[in-house]
Amino acid sequence: MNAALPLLVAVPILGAALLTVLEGPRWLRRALLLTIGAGALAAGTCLVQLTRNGQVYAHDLGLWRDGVAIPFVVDAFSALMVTTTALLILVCSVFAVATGEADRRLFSPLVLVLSAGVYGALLTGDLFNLFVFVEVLLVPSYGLLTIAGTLRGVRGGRTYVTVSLLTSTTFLAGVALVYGVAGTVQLGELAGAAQESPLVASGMGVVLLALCVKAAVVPVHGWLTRSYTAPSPAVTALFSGLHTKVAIYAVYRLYAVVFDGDSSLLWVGVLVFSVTMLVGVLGAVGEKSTRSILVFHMISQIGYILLGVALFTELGLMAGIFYLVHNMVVKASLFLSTGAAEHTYGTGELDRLGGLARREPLLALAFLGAALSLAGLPPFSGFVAKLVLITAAFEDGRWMAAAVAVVVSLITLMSMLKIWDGVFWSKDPEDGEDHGPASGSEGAGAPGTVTAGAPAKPGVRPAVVLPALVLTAVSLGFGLGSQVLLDLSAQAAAHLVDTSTYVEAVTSR
Amino acid sequence: MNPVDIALVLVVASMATAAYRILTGPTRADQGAATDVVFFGFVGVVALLGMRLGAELVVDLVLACTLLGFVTALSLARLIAGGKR
Amino acid sequence: MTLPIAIGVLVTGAVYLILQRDMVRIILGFVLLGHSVNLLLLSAGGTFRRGRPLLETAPAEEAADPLPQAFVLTAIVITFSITIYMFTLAAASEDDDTEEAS
Amino acid sequence: MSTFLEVLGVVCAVAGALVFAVGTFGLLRLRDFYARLHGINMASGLGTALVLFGLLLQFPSWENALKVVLALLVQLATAAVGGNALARAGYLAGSRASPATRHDALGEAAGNGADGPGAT
Amino acid sequence: MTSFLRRGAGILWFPFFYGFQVVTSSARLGWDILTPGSASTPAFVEVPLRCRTDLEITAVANMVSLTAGTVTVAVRKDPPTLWVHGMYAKDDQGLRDHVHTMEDRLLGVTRAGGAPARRPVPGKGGAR
Amino acid sequence: MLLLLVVVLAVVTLAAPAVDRVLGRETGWPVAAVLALLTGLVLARGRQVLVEGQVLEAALPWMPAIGVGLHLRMDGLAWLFCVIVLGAGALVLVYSARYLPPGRQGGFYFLMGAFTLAMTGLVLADDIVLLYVFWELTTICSFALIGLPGPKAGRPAVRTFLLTTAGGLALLTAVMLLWVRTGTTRLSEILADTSWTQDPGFAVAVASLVVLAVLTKSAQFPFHYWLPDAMVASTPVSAYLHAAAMVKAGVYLAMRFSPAFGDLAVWNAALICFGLATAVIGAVFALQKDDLKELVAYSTISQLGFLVAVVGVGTPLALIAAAVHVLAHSLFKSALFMAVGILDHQAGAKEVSELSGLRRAMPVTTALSALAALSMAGVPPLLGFVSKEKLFEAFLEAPGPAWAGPVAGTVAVVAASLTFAYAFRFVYPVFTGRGPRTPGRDAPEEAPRLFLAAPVIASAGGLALGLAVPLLNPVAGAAASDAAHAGTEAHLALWHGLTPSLGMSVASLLLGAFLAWRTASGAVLAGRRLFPVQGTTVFERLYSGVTTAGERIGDLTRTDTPTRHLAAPIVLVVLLAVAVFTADLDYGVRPESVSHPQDWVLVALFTAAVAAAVLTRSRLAALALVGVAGFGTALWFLLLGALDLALTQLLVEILTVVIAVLVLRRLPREFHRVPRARRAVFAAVAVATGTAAGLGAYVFTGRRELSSVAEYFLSNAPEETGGTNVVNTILVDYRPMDTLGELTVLSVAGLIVTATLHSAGILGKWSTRLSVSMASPAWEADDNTVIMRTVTRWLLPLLVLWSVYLLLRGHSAPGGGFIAGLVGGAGFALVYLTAPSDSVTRIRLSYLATIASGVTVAVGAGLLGYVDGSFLRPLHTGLPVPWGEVHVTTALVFDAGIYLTVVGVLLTALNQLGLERPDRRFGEGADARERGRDASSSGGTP
Ligand code: NA
Ligand code: NA
Repeated sequence: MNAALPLLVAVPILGAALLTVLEGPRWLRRALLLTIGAGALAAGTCLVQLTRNGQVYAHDLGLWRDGVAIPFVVDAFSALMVTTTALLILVCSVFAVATGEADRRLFSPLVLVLSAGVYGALLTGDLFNLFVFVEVLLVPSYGLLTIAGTLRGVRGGRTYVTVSLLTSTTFLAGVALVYGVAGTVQLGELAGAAQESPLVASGMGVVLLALCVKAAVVPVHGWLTRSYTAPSPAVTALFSGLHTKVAIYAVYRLYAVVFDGDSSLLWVGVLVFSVTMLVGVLGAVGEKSTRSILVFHMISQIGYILLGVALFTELGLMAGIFYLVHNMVVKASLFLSTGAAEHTYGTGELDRLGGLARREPLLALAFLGAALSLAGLPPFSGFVAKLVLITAAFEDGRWMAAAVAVVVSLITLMSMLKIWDGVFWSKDPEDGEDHGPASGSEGAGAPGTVTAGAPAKPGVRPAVVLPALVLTAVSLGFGLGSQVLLDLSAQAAAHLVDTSTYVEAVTSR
Repeated sequence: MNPVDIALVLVVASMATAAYRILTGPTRADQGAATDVVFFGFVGVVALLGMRLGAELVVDLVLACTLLGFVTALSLARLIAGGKR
Repeated sequence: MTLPIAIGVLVTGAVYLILQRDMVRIILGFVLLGHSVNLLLLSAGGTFRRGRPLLETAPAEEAADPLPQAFVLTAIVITFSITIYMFTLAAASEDDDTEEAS
Repeated sequence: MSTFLEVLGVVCAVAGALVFAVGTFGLLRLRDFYARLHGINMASGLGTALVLFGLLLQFPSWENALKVVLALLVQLATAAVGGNALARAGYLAGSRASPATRHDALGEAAGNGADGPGAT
Repeated sequence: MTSFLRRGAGILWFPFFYGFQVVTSSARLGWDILTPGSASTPAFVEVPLRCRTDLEITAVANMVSLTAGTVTVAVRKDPPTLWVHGMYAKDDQGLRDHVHTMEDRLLGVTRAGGAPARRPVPGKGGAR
Repeated sequence: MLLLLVVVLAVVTLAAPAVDRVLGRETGWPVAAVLALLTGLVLARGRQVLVEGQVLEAALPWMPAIGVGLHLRMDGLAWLFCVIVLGAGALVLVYSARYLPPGRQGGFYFLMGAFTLAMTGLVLADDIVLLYVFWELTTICSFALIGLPGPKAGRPAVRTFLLTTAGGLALLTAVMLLWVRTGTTRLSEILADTSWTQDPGFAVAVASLVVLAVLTKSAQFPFHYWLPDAMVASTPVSAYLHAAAMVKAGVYLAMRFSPAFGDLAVWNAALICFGLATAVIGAVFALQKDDLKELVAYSTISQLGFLVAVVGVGTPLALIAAAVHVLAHSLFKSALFMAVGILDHQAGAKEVSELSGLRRAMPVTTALSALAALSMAGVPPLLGFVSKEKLFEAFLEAPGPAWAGPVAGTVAVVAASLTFAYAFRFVYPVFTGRGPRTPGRDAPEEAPRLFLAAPVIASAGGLALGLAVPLLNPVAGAAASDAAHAGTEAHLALWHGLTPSLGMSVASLLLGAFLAWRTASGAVLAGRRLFPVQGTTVFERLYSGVTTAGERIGDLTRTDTPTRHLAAPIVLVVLLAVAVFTADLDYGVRPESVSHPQDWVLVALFTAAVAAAVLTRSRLAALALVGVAGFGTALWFLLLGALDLALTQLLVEILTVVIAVLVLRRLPREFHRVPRARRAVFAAVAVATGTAAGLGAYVFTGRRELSSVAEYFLSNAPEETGGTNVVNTILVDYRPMDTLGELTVLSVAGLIVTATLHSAGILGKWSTRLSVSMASPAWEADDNTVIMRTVTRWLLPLLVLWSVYLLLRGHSAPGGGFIAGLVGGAGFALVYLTAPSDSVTRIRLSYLATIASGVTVAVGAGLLGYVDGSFLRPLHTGLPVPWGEVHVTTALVFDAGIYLTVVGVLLTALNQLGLERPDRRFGEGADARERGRDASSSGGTP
């Protein structure tokens, strides 16, 4: 079993190579993309089954000695992440297939490589290898970002690429400092090193700083708001669920293993992440299009998720992990449902949309459920996530952070209602008018429109709604049947609080 | 002083001269040509360093450097001519 | 002492260029930044042993740490890949100006 | 023998560096782009070739000879082809020839003798 | 047989001939650079060739370029012609002769019969 | 039974849309029947719960990991509310089946079902988390129901939702605080063991939060405005919202928490003050309204004010009064709302000024309205009279200073008299007078029987229960017992003798009659602004304030210029460095011998090149100087013993220059001018970062011995891998996963260059206008490239040979797939550069296929490793050849994959970037559609 772990990386890469040269038929290309996606989901589910009781599986690549080989490790946390990311990749692929975007020649290979990078980053137990896999997931993203081919995409792409490269370089510099001090980059050997040596801690500080930039923590969040509004809805949904979340995963993992949860530094995190929650949500309320509202929200939610690691109590970590999984699902659902509207009606501007609740009841249902979940309302997963997280904050005596989290959830609802009212309830501004692209208001900075030549009242096709609906259903499932995810999160958190199982699995073999 | 060191100093000084031309121009063609000199200088520096350090393996490096110079010269010519072939 | 100074100089130039508005300058800044991190990686292996880790021609006792060298090779390729792409982005419009017209 | 080759190698290298320096010095001294190009050509052709030859003499072996000969070939190709390419590019880009230029057959061939870059 | 021998001798002698050309021209240019003032009389000169193949044209053009003081600026294949920038081209014919001498030597190496005796003059090598 | 209750309601809710497909608006009947059945079921348990004092309980696990369960519990209080919720629900649904227009109403019935479920769950929940869940579910349901009618309802629904959610969050905070403090989420346990109230600060905090939740949910001043705002909802929704659901949740919560907070002065004072204030204010507003629906809505606010205040009093008597009044209010309020709906439906108007003399045409409506209004006004023998009298009696017991009771009583009497006045206004001008005067219909008719059934039942219930009020003794007693004081017994009667409360009742009726006489015409108060600001205005101001703040925050990052986005992380790095270097750490000793003299030459070279590169404004010069820095880096590699790196660095340098040149030729020659101030700032940041980096390198590196893993590589690589170039063995044997990743990155770079150019389109143009005539011999590309082409043709085979040599020897000498690929790529670069035209350069090899095959070969070599047990494990074998045996390893195959990929990517970059317009044939379908957009978007860009 252990030796099969690298297949999660190898198979998508092979598939990408195949799809690069495979010109047709279209159904075969689609089938290949979806099959690999579904395979990864199945593999992830198996991993969850295997690790849910606390087992950790590790495999030294190439069967070299520990400390020499790159280890691939899976525990409950990484298995959970693999499964969730695989689900998102599959669902977003379905959406892309439904909207026809997947038929762009290089779309599928890029998505597959992206997924390989994600799985690699989640599974590797080596700091430098983590850097490599982060690049493997980033570089296809650059292409996916600009593949839509608008000027806005190129501009957003510039910001995204440059910030990502700066961050990756910083990350690598951190790795260099760690190797310079500790003489190893293998996580097992680095276990607890930062708590013992302030020098290792400083080096890891650089690494964590880079990860925080990748996670779009305030005040280094601006790039996200600019670049995630540029690409197509499917791509934004994919990014939202993968990129920042892999960075967050790494923060959790590295802080737990290398810092051993050192509590003397946690106040910084609590402070920063509280500010992140607040700034993100305020930014969201101020925006005027579905996508930009949701993108600002991501930042706010990232604050919530990272608050879990900043608490570093068993309950806090569990809450954070629960929140992480919940947020990945729900955020993608929101991007996909608003994206479906954007795809069909050609705009995401609130004042150019309206009345969709009546015209697209399924879409409305998918959006509303996810929106309420995001705002932390029952019976959706967001409620459980918020409940446990804020309770953990109270339990840890972090009153201010808890208060901020409560207030922010109200503003979150406010911004979600802004979309709801603007897109689904308000009067359709173009009722009775021609549904072509509005004249004049479409500046160079506006997201690309696809309405040219669209029929007057197109309507969202069921296949386009389905992905968002599925994810909202998953969120509802995680709310009503939250026990499953809570148990997994608890198991994942247990390995972060006490890393000995993880470290033993990585080092002694 | 080792005679090779003298040679090194000469080459490096030449590269500095070329750098001056790169910065001052006056034409793009001058800048391009001067850039080429800098890349030729690389060949010399690597070869001389190899002699100085007794590193036989720099021969490969020298070969790479000459290739560098060739490709660079042609690219720069293209650039000077504004992309005209 | 020398290598840290070189790294410092490179980073200074890199950051100055990265903060400019022209995409080409930004890219060149990143090229410099890449060099500096590569040197930092090598420096992390220790610079007191400078022998080549080629065991046919040199004794292992003097050989430099080979691991950072492998890291740097990987890093060079990755930086190069992204550099190519950034140049593409710079080319994909009339000008490489990143400043918005206000 | 080896010492002789080594000394010869060093002599070659120093001579090469000298030629290189003189040619490059032309960048400062010569009047127009085309003249400066001649200086560069001298540096890259004769100068670098001598240095490379010196290197070969320093480490004489068949393998090295093969590589150095290849390097020399490339280097000479660079000097010649690069010189030609740069000269033409400069001409196309309109680099002005110095007023001392006696005659521009290229401009005449184009029928616009008065307008070509080489025109006085 | 004698032509074979002559060609063999030509091949052997060729590097020394060309080396001498390179060294002397370099010395002249170097002197010009290092001494104040300049004795140059630059010109762009059209040089019709007797070469036929691309390889021959290339070889001559490169020989011209590698000799200090002359550089090939432009090439035409039909009829084979070079435009050469010379630093010390007091008159066009002198530079043409210089190039043609090198061409003679080269064709002596590449062709069994050596170079044709008649050296072409610009404008008379046939229209394009 | 409790589970059955919840499950049946859930099933009804889920089934409603399906039933609706068949029955349309008639769905109300079956749903109402089920609710009636459930009401009967609850009533049947009345004896058990109320008289015998049993508590029904049920539980299902929900979130055992955090100890939260689906715990349900029915005591007297829950029973009372349960009956009200289910009974009123049944009535409203019966009414809906006639009120709603014919046709599909699935959304409505679904939401009503969910609303009922949520309210039932709320009153039954014995887990504070579950309580909160149902609490919020009622909010969500009311939000959806309010917004159902259409676009105009959106804003009020949003306002309602946000305000009540804010209150809900207060409750949630209280829930979490209690949970953290008590360690349990069981409500009964928390309330039974109130040791936590001994911590005054904590108790006050939790009590305040609960008060906040109560006030918002029950529409108490100053949060009362949402309730009239929610009037945009359809009448059945309003009826249910006001009579049984939503607002009653606040009262329930207050009663439920009475045991814990009953003795807390904050609790008493806040509830009494806000409650009575609301009672008066609501009544005044009600009296002012012309629209009957608004009048009834404000009346709800007022009546709930009474309820909240009396719960705040907290005595047994007060809680009995609360219980009875909750019931009375449900009956008369639902009847009144439904009556308004009937008037609107039958007479076409619901304004007092528009309606008159309807008693003849609509006698039943008149009767039921009158009964309900009189109950509301507190006129005997209706139930409203009994409850009102109990309220007065309770207010006299108000805790606190001695004057509290009389004052509270007086205020209550005033509010009650106002109630009388507006109740009168509801009935008198509408039903009496000179005959029908209705704008909507010519001749208003009485509503059909089925339409009238529900309000008749409700108002008749008020009369019946008033007459038989002692029947309610066990109910009120049990509810009050559970609400606070165990063993409380109620003694309800129409006649208690001459008590102070009777006097107050009489006073309120007399005063009310006077007020009614003065205000019957409606002219006295109509149109006056009673308050300087309206609640909705305050809300909207707050809302736009937050929105504006958000816009400002968004503005901070609203730029596509990378500078600002890049500066932020850089500054953070510097700050981190400052923090580290000021922390006075022990760095260890740095060995002396780390620097060599020739290093300084390189430092000088770097400094000069970097300084010049930074300063020049020429693009070409900057490129060249950065190239010099790259060369310097290669020299550093050489000096540090990294020959492979030096070679790689040089080759990468070549290709970077070539590619940069391809791009630069499209761009202006010079960089933009940068203002001096900006330069200074940039320079400061740059120097700070550079210093940090240099210090970091100095402090963190070169101070330890060779790492153990390095020792391992140096001593084991040759035996384990058969290679002596240790760096290469790391790349292809020990850590091939890094290399595979790197390879993937490189190949993807090839793909995305293609993808980006093909979708964006290079808008390139020559940046240099050539001044030479096209007739010049120098112009002709085909002829003039003959030299370079010929040379390249001869050189290329040599380069390819060299590259293969480098590939093969990589394992034991500098080289390997990457370096070899770069050499091959440089060869192709030559082919590209020397071709006479762009179309000829397109090397006929499919470059994407080359990349893909390279990746496939590399991954395939990795998969071969599974033969020996692991992905990417190199296999070794001896291959017999004539002169002996050659050592072959899959690592070489892996390296060959790298070679192919590198060549493919370089081909891609050269060909794609070299073209003026990328090859449009490449993508079909979606790309074709994009083209139109590209044209328009690029056309619109200045
Ligand atoms: Na709208
Ligand atoms: Na020459």
